Amino acid sequence: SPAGDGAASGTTTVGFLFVGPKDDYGYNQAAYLGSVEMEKAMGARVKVLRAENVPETEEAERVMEGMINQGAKVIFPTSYGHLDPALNVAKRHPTVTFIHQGGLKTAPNLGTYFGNIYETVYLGGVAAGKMTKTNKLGFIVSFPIPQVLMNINAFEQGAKSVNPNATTAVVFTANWCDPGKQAEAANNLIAQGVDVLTQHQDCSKTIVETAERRGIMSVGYHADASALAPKGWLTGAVWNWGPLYTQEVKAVLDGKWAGSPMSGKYRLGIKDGAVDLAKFGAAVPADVQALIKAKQKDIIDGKLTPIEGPVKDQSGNVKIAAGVKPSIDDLEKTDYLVEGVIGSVPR
Amino acid sequence: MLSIVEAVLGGAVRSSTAVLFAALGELIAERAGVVNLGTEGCMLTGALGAFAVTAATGNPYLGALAGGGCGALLAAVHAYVAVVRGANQLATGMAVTILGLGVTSFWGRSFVSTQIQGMEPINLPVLSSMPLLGPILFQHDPLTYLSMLLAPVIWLFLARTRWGLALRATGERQEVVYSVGYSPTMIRFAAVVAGGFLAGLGGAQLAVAYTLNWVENMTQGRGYVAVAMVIFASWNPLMAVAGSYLFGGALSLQLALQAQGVGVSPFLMSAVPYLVTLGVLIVVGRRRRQAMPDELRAVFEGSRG
Amino acid sequence: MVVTDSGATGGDQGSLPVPLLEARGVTIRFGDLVANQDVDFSIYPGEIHAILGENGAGKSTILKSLFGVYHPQAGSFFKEGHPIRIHSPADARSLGMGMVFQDLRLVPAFTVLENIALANSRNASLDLGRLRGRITALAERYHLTVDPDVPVWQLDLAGRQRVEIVKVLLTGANIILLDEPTSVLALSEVDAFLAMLRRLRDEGHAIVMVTHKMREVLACAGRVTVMRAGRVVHTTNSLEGLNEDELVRLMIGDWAPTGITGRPAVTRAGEPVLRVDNLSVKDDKGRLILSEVNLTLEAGEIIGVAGISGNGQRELAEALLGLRPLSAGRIIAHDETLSGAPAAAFLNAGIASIPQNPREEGVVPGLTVLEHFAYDGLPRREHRMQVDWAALSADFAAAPAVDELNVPEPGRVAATLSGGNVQRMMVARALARRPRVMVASYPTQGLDIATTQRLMALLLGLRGHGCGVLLFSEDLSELYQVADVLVVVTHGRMLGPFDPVKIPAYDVAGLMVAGDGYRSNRLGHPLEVPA
Amino acid sequence: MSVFTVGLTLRVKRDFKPIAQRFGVAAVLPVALFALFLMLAGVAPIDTFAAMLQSSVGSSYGIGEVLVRAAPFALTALAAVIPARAGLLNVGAEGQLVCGGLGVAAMAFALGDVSPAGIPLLIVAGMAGGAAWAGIAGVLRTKLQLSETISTLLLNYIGYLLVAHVLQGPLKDPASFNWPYSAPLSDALRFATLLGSRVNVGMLLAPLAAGVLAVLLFRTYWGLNLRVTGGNPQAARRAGINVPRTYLTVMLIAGALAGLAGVLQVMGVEGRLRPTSGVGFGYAGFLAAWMVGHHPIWVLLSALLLAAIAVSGDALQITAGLPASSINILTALVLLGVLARGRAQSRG
Ligand SMILES: Nc1ncnc2c1ncn2[C@@H]1O[C@H](COP(=O)(O)OP(=O)(O)OP(=O)(O)O)[C@@H](O)[C@H]1O
Ligand SMILES: Nc1ncnc2c1ncn2[C@@H]1O[C@H](COP(=O)(O)OP(=O)(O)OP(=O)(O)O)[C@@H](O)[C@H]1O
Ligand SMILES: [Mg+2]
Ligand SMILES: [Mg+2]
Repeated sequence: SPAGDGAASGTTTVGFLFVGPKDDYGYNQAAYLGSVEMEKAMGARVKVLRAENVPETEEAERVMEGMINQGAKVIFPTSYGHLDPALNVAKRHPTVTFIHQGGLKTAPNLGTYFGNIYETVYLGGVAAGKMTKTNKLGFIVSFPIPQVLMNINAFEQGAKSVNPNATTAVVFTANWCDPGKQAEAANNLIAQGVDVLTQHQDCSKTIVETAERRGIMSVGYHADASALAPKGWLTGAVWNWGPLYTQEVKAVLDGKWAGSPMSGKYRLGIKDGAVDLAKFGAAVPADVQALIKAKQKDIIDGKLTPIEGPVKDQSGNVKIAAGVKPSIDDLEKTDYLVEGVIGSVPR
Repeated sequence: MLSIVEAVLGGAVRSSTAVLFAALGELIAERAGVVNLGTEGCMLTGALGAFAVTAATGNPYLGALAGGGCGALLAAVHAYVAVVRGANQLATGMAVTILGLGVTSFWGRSFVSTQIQGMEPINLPVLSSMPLLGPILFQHDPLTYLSMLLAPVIWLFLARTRWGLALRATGERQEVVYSVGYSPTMIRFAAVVAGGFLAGLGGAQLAVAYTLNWVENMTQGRGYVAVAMVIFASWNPLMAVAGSYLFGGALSLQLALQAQGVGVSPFLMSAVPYLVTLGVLIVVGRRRRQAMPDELRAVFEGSRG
Repeated sequence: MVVTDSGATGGDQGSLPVPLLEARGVTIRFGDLVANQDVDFSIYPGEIHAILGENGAGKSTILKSLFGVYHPQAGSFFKEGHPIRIHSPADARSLGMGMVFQDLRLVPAFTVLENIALANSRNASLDLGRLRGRITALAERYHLTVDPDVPVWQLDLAGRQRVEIVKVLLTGANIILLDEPTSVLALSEVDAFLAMLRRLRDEGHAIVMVTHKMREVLACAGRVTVMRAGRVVHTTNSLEGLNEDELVRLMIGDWAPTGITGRPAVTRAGEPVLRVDNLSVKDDKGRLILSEVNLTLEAGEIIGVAGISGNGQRELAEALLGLRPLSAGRIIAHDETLSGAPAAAFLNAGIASIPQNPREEGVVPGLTVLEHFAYDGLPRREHRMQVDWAALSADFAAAPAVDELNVPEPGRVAATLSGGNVQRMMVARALARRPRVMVASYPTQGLDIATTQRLMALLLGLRGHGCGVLLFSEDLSELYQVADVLVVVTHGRMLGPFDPVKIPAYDVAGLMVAGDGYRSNRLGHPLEVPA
Repeated sequence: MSVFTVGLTLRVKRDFKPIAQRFGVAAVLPVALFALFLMLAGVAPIDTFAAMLQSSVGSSYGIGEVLVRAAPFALTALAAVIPARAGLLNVGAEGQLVCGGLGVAAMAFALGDVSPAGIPLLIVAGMAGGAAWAGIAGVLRTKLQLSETISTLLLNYIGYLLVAHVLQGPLKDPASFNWPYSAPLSDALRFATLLGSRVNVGMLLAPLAAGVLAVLLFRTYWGLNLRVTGGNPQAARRAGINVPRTYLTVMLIAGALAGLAGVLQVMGVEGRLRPTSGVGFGYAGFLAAWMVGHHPIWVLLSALLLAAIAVSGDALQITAGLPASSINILTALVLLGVLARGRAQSRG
């Protein structure tokens, strides 16, 4: 079988599935860059297969089967919606290792990983809170999934930590990447006085560019888009998947993956280097940069927890009691928005 | 508050422009008796064509022209198969949209991260400083102005020119048109291609004037909205403007309400234009449907292929 | 065989210049059907040339080929002696032709003005104001009433006809092809129309007119071409010495009715099989087209319904079949009130029908002949829930009318049948129902003469079996041949009953055209019209 | 040989030749054009075609996947065929399919976790969901003379958004953390699959439906009357056929068939309803139906062809590194080739 051939020659085939195009200045670009970095780091030990624009439908199953048919022994389904299909395929191919990005479920040969990106989103919130003149921040999101809600909450918490008057207006586009709707949402928020925009969409280019053109500031997400907004770019929360992917693949190849934390729900934060802060834009003065750097260090040192009790939701109910530091498992169940966020979770 | 209203409505106008172009294009084709469900595909090819040419030349106007051309080219496929070869218009249109989707994802890949210098909004002198109306109507990109001008121009074309009359007659009774010395096939072909050009311009506006981006399948069904819009407008170009702005307004309002913290289901809001169109057809009923060109009725009622 | 009575008019021939337009040896086939065979035809400036012939003789076809709508398989055209090509109406128009089609070519949704503009605009922008003026002027000149701003769908057929004439005249055509232009005009309008034609002729136009009315030919034509079965059988250069009877003889040849000799005696059972009380129906536009219709059809009786088509025959027949709601009144068959019931109830009551327009109302193009008999006509035959085609096939073969009328093979697909064959299928199918009431609308249309006679015999056979027959027809000779009673639908009413033995055909024709205001010319006193 | 068999043989023969011709041309020109596209993209066409064949019909897994995709295509195609035979254009299998899926999800939600005895209930619920959605168009057509083409087209969007809404609300799986998915069906309620593939028993419903419908359509009085209605509604009325009722019936049947495609998707393939479940299948079916002139048996063939092309598209991204949606080019070229080949008219 092709798989056997691969193993014999010492090369393992690794498959990556991306839900969108690889250069969307967004989620997929980050994952793609990670896969490239891993490929470089592993050298001749791996051969990489990639599939872009794999929909979050049963079609993903077929793509994975196709990769396995081409000898893939490790598969990275990098979108949340690839989880169910991956679980199905994993059941059929117990010798293949599945490493899913962002999932909440695992199987014997399927582990999930994710980065605690809300930590850097929090820092982005700090930047926004310091820089805003109108005290109105805007957040464009897609669907009310926990990771999205966590990010909104972290951003608002970060902003409030330096600017008690900062509010964050949220708009759901009900779409992961519809540039037309993104532009519309951005313009709408700008019209309402928002002067810092951030987002959680799969493609980020339109929003950053629109903010720049309209002369307001932006905080990026997923990937460094500072090149798109030389004037208004503040900073951004970005993924740094390369080391993690490399670590995972190496573990599989060395037979150390099973039983390790990686085979379960594996979460890494700023201190592990899985998520990072994008470089600061020209608009951010040195003192603000220093402040954020300090906070970043506090998080790394464990002195600061971005989401920490007391946290109240929009109607003032205490969701996290004072002094409580919620576990990542708890955070990944977030289904509310914190005080200071304008907008509601569509139900 | 007023500025928010202005912004919401202004946003509605700008975000409806792509749909309006496509709706006007579809309207021309339908007035000649041809439904083009390939409009979605024409918009997509228009968007990519415009984006690619803008990226290559740095000139978004040239880009828009190319976008229109790409839309027209794809529409010509529809015209050939459906009009010349006489295949079922609905099936052909769907196939044409699939073709547009495939072709653009094929060639569009390399443009996803490209940055372009797009069309900037131009504030029209005097007009744009009018209270309320100024910001809503007169602070837009040139393509948006063009779409506004186009509706009355198309209306005049249809009502007041010889070719408009022949085109309308083709949508009503093609044998009459033939017997007075025109070729209904040529008229239909031209109407579909012209419609495709406008759909392409719509896609171009989305890509090089509004979002300044190209993303696979970026029209996200706007072409189909345009088809529904033509029915909603009962084949009247001026009504198509109203309908498109209503549609854009609903979307814009929905986003504005969200940002104000009012909870609305984005899904149900998105369904509004379709529900309204269906409702209009039911309530206003037969009288309204009389506006439908007879030859088109034959398509929708299955008596013509 | 072309008979040219050159003997009588030999002297005139020298005076004829080169024809303005000429067709030579035109042959047009539609599949197997030869619509025109080797047709020669010519038109001179300043003449009115009439084309005569029975239905289906090929009159419209030669006109349409002159106008570029049909393209002959053989033959050639000449203008003033020079060969020309006519590929499309556009070519024909540029050669100075204008045509009024038998089925008219107007856009119903457009106004009169727009319709005329469609045919007449040369400039990019429509100068509707000027055109309106030209229309008014032209209408005045030729005494035509035309309102430019009315949508065409609101006009009656005569009104549409006038629009067509104006449309053609405004194009400046000097060769005008008119296909049965008077068929939709009221008698009172015909004379004015003919006067207009004469005037146009005098102004130098060349006019070709297809008509079925000898009177019109005699009133204005200079020359006549007679067609039969696709061929030109006669062309006369002068009408001198020709009268109506002579023209009819030229048209139908020396054929004399056979098969039925004299009207058979009435064999009435007397029992009413269908009663219509005070019925009113509306047409498709919602206008009351017939009201206060009272009728009793007895077993073994044939009632002939005369009338110019379009006077509510279609609507009445549909009402009698449960296909059209009544505005008022009742329909009773055998003491069973049917009005209001679905069409199936009418069928179950034993009412069968021959549709007026079989292709539209009776034919399912994709189905075979046998399938047509299976869904309607032959009794249901089922075997284990499936259609028992073998049994149906046998039933089909055994149906007397199938044989009698020479219905095409059961496996033929209806779309491929000729008009006459379609009609045979429709008639045979209705007869196969063994009806108690037969509503026959124009049953002989498209049938050849022999089959027409066979059909008449079949109808009489039906009557002999105690069936009541309602026979709608425009053809009086047909009605006189078989009807026991005549009624006339005209101007929204049904007049009669009349005894065909007593009422002369000429008076029935008068009633058809003029309604109950008709005064018998021959009798010189008002016709007695029973209430 | 009975007249009936002669009749049917004639019909099949009559239908087969033009269909074979259409497909013949459809095979050559589009493939050549697509090869050109591939060359323009700098991809070797032969290798790519080989990989495409390999990934679709070249392995048992690939064949299975083609079947998995073809089954719902065939059902949505039938959902266009039956109305077309009665003279209606059902463009709404798309919306009817998702409403079928919604029916299954709603029924599963209502039933809770039950034994395999629940399977028939779920199937019926799915068919009912689709039928109800199509029924709206049917009623609008019969009561208000509103063209079903327009209404079904509009109802597609409304149905899709309705499902998206419901999945974000009442039917959302509480364990899916706000992802718009319905709760997964328990294994007992899923169609049994064939060893390690996604081929499942439910897929048999597609050829079964095609067979039953072909018999109904061509061999029963019901089918004859339906074809009369489709061929000429006026003639049907004259023959005492209740035309509005026929229209309503065929729309309900069509909806149920499309709903069944939704059932296959939810109970066979995905195990839960998602906003993306079966999206695009309705249009694929509509096209498959036109490809073969609305023949209930031949649609199995066109559905297989479209499914094979769709499945072989995976090879484009894995092997040739092209976006998966480039396969749409081949699909469209084949479709246009078949459509342009001549009016694929449905016969009475
Ligand atoms: N487009 C066509 N396709 C097939 N057959 C046709 C077509 N047009 C005419 N025919 C047939 O050709 C023959 C001649 O038709 P044509 O219309 O010329 O008759 P006509 O002399 O004008 O009769 P009428 O007095 O009834 O108008 C008829 O048998 C008719 O059915
Ligand atoms: N009982 C009946 N009721 C209705 N229609 C009938 C009946 N019997 C025969 N017919 C129809 O009447 C038509 C003429 O029938 P048939 O050929 O028996 O008549 P015939 O031989 O001319 O007359 P006769 O009864 O004097 O022999 C046929 O089409 C037949 O289908
Ligand atoms: Mg004629
Ligand atoms: Mg006898």
